[in-house]
Amino acid sequence: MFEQQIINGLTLGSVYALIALGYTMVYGIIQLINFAHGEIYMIGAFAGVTMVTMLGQGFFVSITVAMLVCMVLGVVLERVAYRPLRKSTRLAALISAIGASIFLQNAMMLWKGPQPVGFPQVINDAIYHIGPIEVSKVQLIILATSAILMAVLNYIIKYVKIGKAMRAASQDYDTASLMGININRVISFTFAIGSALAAAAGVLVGMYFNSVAPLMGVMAGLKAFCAAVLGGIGSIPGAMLGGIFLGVAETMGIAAGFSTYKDAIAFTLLIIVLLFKPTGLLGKPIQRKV
Amino acid sequence: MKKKSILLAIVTILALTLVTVGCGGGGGEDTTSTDSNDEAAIKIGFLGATTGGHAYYGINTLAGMKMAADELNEAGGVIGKQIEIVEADHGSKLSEGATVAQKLIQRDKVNAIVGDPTTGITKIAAPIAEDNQVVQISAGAVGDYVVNTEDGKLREFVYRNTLLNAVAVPPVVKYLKDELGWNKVAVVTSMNNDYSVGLTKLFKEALNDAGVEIVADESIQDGDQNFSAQVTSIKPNNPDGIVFTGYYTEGGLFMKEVRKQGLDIDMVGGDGLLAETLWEMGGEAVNGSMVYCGFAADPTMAEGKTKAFIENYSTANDGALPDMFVAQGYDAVMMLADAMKAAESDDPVVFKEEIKKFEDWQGVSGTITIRDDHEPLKSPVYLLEVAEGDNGQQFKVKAVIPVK
Amino acid sequence: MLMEVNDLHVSYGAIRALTGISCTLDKGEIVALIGANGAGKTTTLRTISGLIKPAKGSITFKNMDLTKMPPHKIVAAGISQVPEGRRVFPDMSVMENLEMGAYTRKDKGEIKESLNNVFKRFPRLEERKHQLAGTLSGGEQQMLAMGRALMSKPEVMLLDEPSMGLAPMLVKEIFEIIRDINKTGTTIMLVEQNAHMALSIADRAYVLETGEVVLSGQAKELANNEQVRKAYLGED
Amino acid sequence: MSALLELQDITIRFGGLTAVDEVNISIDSGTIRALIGPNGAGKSTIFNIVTGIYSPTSGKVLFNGEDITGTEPYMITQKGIARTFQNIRLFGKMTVLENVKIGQHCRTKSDFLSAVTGIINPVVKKEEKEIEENSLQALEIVELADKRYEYAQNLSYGEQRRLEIARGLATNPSLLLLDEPAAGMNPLEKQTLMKMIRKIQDMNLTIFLVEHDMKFVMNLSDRIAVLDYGRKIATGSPEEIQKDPDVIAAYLGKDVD
Amino acid sequence: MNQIFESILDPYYMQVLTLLGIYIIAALGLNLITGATGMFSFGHAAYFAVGAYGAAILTVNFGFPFYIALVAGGLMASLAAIIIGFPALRLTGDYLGIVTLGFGEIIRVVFLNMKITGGAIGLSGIAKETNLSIVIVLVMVTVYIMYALDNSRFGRALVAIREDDIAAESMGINVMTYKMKAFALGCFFAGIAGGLYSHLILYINPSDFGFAKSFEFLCFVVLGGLGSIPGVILGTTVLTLAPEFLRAVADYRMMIYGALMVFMMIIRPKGLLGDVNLHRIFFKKKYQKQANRSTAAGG
Repeated sequence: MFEQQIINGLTLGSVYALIALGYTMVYGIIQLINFAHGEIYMIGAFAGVTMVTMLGQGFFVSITVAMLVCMVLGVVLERVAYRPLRKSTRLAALISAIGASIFLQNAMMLWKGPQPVGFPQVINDAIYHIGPIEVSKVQLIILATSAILMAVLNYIIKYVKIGKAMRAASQDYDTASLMGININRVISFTFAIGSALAAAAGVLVGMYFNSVAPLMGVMAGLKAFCAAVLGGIGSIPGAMLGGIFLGVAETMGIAAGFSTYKDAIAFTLLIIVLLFKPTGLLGKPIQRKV
Repeated sequence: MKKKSILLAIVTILALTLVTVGCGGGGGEDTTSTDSNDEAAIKIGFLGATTGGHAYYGINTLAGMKMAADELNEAGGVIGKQIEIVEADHGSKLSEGATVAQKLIQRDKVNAIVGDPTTGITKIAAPIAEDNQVVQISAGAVGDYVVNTEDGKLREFVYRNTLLNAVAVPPVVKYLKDELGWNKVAVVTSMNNDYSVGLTKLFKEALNDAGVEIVADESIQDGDQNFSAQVTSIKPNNPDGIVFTGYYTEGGLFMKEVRKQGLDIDMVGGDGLLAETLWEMGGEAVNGSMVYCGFAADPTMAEGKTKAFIENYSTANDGALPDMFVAQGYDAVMMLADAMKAAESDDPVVFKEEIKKFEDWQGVSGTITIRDDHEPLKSPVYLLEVAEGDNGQQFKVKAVIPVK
Repeated sequence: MLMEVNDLHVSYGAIRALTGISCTLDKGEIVALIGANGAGKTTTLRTISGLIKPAKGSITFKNMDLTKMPPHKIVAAGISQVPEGRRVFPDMSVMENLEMGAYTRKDKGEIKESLNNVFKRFPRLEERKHQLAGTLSGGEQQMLAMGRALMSKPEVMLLDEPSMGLAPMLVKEIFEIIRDINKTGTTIMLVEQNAHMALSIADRAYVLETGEVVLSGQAKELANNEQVRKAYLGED
Repeated sequence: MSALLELQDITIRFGGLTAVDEVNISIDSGTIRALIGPNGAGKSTIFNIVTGIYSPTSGKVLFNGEDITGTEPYMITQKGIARTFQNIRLFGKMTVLENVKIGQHCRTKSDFLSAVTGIINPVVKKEEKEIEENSLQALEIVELADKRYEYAQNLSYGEQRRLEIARGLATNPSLLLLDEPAAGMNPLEKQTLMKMIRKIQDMNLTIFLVEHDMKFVMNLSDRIAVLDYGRKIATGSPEEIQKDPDVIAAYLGKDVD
Repeated sequence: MNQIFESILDPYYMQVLTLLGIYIIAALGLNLITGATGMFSFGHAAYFAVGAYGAAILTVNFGFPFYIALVAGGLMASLAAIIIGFPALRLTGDYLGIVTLGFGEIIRVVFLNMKITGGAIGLSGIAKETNLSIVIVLVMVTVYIMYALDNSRFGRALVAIREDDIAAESMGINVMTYKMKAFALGCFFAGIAGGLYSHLILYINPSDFGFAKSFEFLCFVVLGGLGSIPGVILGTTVLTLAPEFLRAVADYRMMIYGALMVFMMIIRPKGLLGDVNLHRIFFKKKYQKQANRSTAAGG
C-alpha cells in the first residue's frame, strides 16, 4: 500500500514540479510571482483537449501543440501585463498578475463553459504489476514525459547559450546586460519555456484525470507555487524537488486520513520548511546587508 | 506631470462613478424601465451564477426559466401580462448573492425570484425576499433552513420545488437493500461541499435504519482529481456498493479510479451526480452507476407535459436533453404563473397564498405538493442508471420509486 | 576622438546624480575618473553602458548615439564594462563566465582565440576554469571580471573601481594588467577612488565632485596639483 | 577618565572569513576617535558589532563599563549609542522632520492607544510637541531645519549624510558612531561638516568615526586606530599614524612605478 | 439614523454601500500592515473570517449582544494574528506573503472541519444587526484611527520599519514588537469588518473566505495606493463597484474586470492615489510655504 501511494505521489509530484519550474524560472530573473501561471497550465490543458477532440490528434501532437500555444501565450502575457511594470513595485506586478489570471479564467469559461470538459482517452490504459505495486500506463507516460522535459530543460540551461544567459540574468540582472545579453529576449524566452512546461503539465493532468476545467489552474497553480518556494524559489532543482516532495506528502497525507485537510497539507509543509530554512530547501541564504 | 496623472485618476474615477450611477438608474440589462410596478410585464428575477464555480447550475436554470417564459408569453401571457425574465449574475459569490437579490427586488422591482440553485445563496437571499415581500422559489436548494428560519418560523414568501434528499433517501436506501441486495456499503463524502456533507448525514441515518452496514467512510474534496488513496483504502473492505454524495466531476473520476483498481462495484448518489460530465469524466467506469433525482429526461418513458417539454427543449438545443436544473427552472416559472392565475394577481402578497395550496401539482419534473411546513413533497423518485445507449452513454431510468 | 560624453544629466528620483558631465576618450588612451563616493563616477560609467538612461546629454561613440541604444547593443558596438565589485556570476563556472563575456560574438574560432588570450594573460583562470566563480578569491574574481570583459574583444573597456577590496600587492598586479591591456590596443576608462593608483597609470583624468567635472587634465599634472593632493591624496 | 566604549578582543567570522580579528579599542569619554583602513578592512563590521547588528564570535563590548555584547540593536540605542550608516539608510518616503522624530522614539512613550486619543490627550500632545522641538534642535545643528518638510529621498547626498547625523543626535546618545560621514561631499561641505562635528563634541558627546578622507580624519580626530584585514595594525595620534610606515603601505597604497 | 438612509436610498444601494464600508474597514486594516509597515500579507481574508465566525458564533450560540460580539470578533482576529505572527513575522518580503497566504488557507480549512462553524454547510441563523449607519460610523472611526496613527509616534515607527528596518532598529525601535502590534491591529480591523459582514449577509461558509478574497483585499489596497488612506478608500470603492456597473456587459463582466486591473496597474503603477497623504492635503499651505522657502534657499 505504501509503495502504491509513493507511485501515486510521484505522478502528482512530477506534475507539480513541471508547473513549479515556470514559477521558479520567472521569479529567478524578475522576482515576479506570476500568478497567471496556473491559468497557462489550464489553457494548455484545454489546448490539448481541443487537439484531441476537435482535430482527432494523438498524444504527441496534442502535447506539442499545447506547448507551442502556451509558449506564445506566455510571451504575450509578459509583454502586455508585466513588462510595463518591470520597474514598479512587486505588489503592482502581482496585482497585474492577478488581473491577468482573472481575465484568462473567465475568457476560457466564456469559450468552453464553466463545467469540466472530459479528456478522451488517447492512450489505452493498461496496468502493469511490479511486485505489489500497480502502475498504469498513463502514470508511466506522465513520469516519463516529465522526466524527459526536465532533462531537456536541464540541458538547455546548462549547455545552450540562451539557457546560460538565463542563469546569468537570474544571478545578476544588470551585469548580464553588460555582457551584451538582451535581457528582454531572455525574459521572453523564460516565459516561453515556463509556459510550455505548464502546458505539458496541463495535458498530462487532463489525460490522467480525464478532465479539464476553467478553474483547474487556481489550486494547482498555488500548490505548484508552494512547491517552488518549498524547494527554494529561483532554484531549478529546488522546484523539481519541491514539486515531488509536495506531491508525495499530499498523497501520503490523504492516505493517512487527512483528506479533509488536504489543501492545508501543502501550506503546513511549506510553513514548517520556511521557518527552519527561510529560503526553502535548496535556496541560498539571504545575507542581511548593512 | 504628477498633478496631471492624479487629475487623470480622479477623472477616471468620476467617470466610473457616473457609469455606475447611470447603470444603477438604468437598471439591469434586461429591464426596459424601472418605473415602479410596471404594469406591462410580470418580472421574474433569476438569481444564480453564470460565472464562477456554480455557473453550470445557474446557466441551466436560466435556460429552463426562459423556455417557460417564452411558452407562457406565446400563449398570451399570464393574467394578461407578459412574463419577463431579469437576469443578474452573482459570480458564485455569497456576498454578491445578497447584492443581486437586493438589486432584483429594489432596482428591477421583480414580482418573484427564481433561484438560487444552491442552498447557500438561497439562504442569503431568503430573508431579503421575506422582508421585501417578494416570492422566491429556489429551483435547486436542498439544504435546511430555506423555507423556514433557524428558530423554526415558516417563511411566507420562500418556497422550493426540488426533491428533498430527506424525502428521497429513505425509499432509495430501501430499494438498494431490498431489490439490489446491498448489505455493506462504503460512503464517500466531499468535505468542502455542503450538499455532500448534508446528504451523507441523511444517507447514514437511512442506512442505519435499514440495517445496512457502513464498512468504509472516506472523504474527498471538490476539485480533487486524484482519488487513488481513498479507493486503495476502500478496497480491502469489500463493500457491495458505494454511496457517493458529491458532485459528478469527482464522482466520475472516483469511479474511474475504482475500476482502475479492479473493484467491480457500482455507486449510487444524489442529483449532484446528474450530468453528462459524469461519463465524460468516468468513461466506461460509470456504467452501472446510479443517481436518484426528481426528474428524468427519458423521452421513451415520459408522457404528457414532460414529454412535450423534453421534446421542445431537445428541438431548440440540437438534440440535447434537458437536465434537472432546466426542468426545475421551468417548473418554478410555471408554478409562479399558475399561482398568479389562480390568484388573478401578480402581487406577491396575494399569489403566495396560492402556492401554499399546491397539491399534486403536475410539473415537468414530477408532481409537487406543498406541505404544511412549506416543504415540497415530490413524487416519484427516479433512480437512473448510466448505460450504453444509441448515442453512447446515457441515463436510463432503472426504477421509479413512489414517495408517500 | 573615439567617444564623447557631452553634458550628461542623470537623476535618481529627485536626486540629481549627474549635473552635466562632459568628457572625451581618444583611441589608445587610459582616462581616469576620480572623486569621492557619490561624486557620480559609477553613474557615468553605467550611463555609458546604457544601464541608466540620461535625462539630458549625449554619448557619442564612433558616430553612434549610445543614449538611444540598449545595453546589449552597446556591448556589441565595442564597449564592455568591468562593473564595480566584480559582479561575476557566482553560480557559473569560470569558463561559463567567460563564455558570457563573448555572448555577442558568433565566430567560434575567434572566440577560442580570445579565450586563449585571456588564459595567457590570467593563467590562474585557466587552472580554475571548472570552478564556480563564487568560490574564487577577490583578486581572482577581479581577474575573471576583466577577462570576461575582454572576451567581447572590446575597443573600449570601462573599469569601475578595480582596486576595491583588494590587498595592495594585488592592486599593483591588477593595475599592471590594465596597463598591459591598454598596450595591446584597448582604450580604457577607469573609475577609481584610489587616486594615487589611477593617476599613476592614466594618461588623462577628470576629477568629479557632486555630479560635475571640477578639474581635468593630464594625469601627471593632476597628481601634482595642490588641490587634488589635498582632497584626494590625503596630504596636508 | 574611564573609557566610555571598550572593545575587548573582538573577533567575528562569516563562514570561513575572519572579518575582524582580536581587535581592542578603548575610547575615552568626550574624545573623537577615528577608525581607518582600506576598503573591506572590517571598519563597518566593528560598527555593526558595537550597535548590536552583528554578534561577535568572541570578545566583549563594554559601554560605560556594562557588557552590551549581543544586546539587541534597539536596546543599545536606548543605552545611548547612536550611529549613521556607510550607505545612507534614511527613511526615504518620510520628511526630514519625521526622520529626526524617529530618533526621538526611544526617549518617548506614547503608543497606539494614546495615538488614537492624540488629538484630545494633553499628555500625548505635550510629548509630540517636545519631540518636534527636540527634532528641530537636532536639525538646526546640521543646518537642515529649513528643509524639514522635504522628503528625505529628495535631499542631496551631503544633506542626507547630515540628516543621518541629526537623526542619530535625536536619540540623545552619549556615543555617536559616524560611518564615512564625509563621503560624497565636496571640500566646502566637508569643512562645514567638520565644524558640525566639533560642535557636537562640545555638547559632551563622544564620537567614533570611520572615514576615508585623510585630511578630514587627521584634522578632526584625537586618536586614530588603523585596521587592515580585520586586524588593528596601529593606534595613536594623527601625527603618529601619518608617519607609521605600515599604515602608509596598507592604506595609502604605493604607486606602481 | 438608519431611517434617514432608508428614506433616501433604496435597499440595493444600501446593501452595496454597506458592503463597501465593510470592505473599506478591512482594507484599511490591511493597509496598516502592508501599506504603512511594508509587510506582505496575502491571507487577510482569514482574519476577516475569524471575525465573521467569532462574532456570529457569539451572537447565535451564546446570545452575546452584537456590539460586544463584534469587538470580541476583532480581538479573536488579533489573537489569531499574534499566534501566526510569532513565527511568520520573522520572514520578510515574498516569503512573508506566501506564509501568510498559507496560514490563511489553513485557517479556512480548519473552519471547514470544525463543528461549531457548521463545516461546509456553514453558519446560518445570524441576526441582521449590521446596517449602513453603523458601518458609516465605524468607517469614520477607522479612518480617524488610521489618520491619528499615521501622524503619531506609533505610526512613524511603522513607516520607518517599512522604509528601512535596520535603520529603524538602530534608532531604538523594537522592530519585532512593532511589526507584531501593526499586524495584530490591522487584523483587528479585518475581524471587525468580518463581524459586520456576517451580521449583514446572515449566512457564511468557509468557501467565501479563501485566498481569492485575500487577494481581493490586497488589490483594493495596492490599486488604490499603498499607504494612502484616501487611496485605499478609492481603490476599494472602484473595485467593489466595478462588478456592479460591469453588469451592463453581462457575460464579459469578470473578463473585463480582470483586464481593468491590469490596465489600471499599468497606467498608475503606484496605485490610483499612490503618494497622496491626507496630512499633506490638510496642511497643504504649511508644506507649500516650506517648500518655497527651501527652494529659495537651495537655489
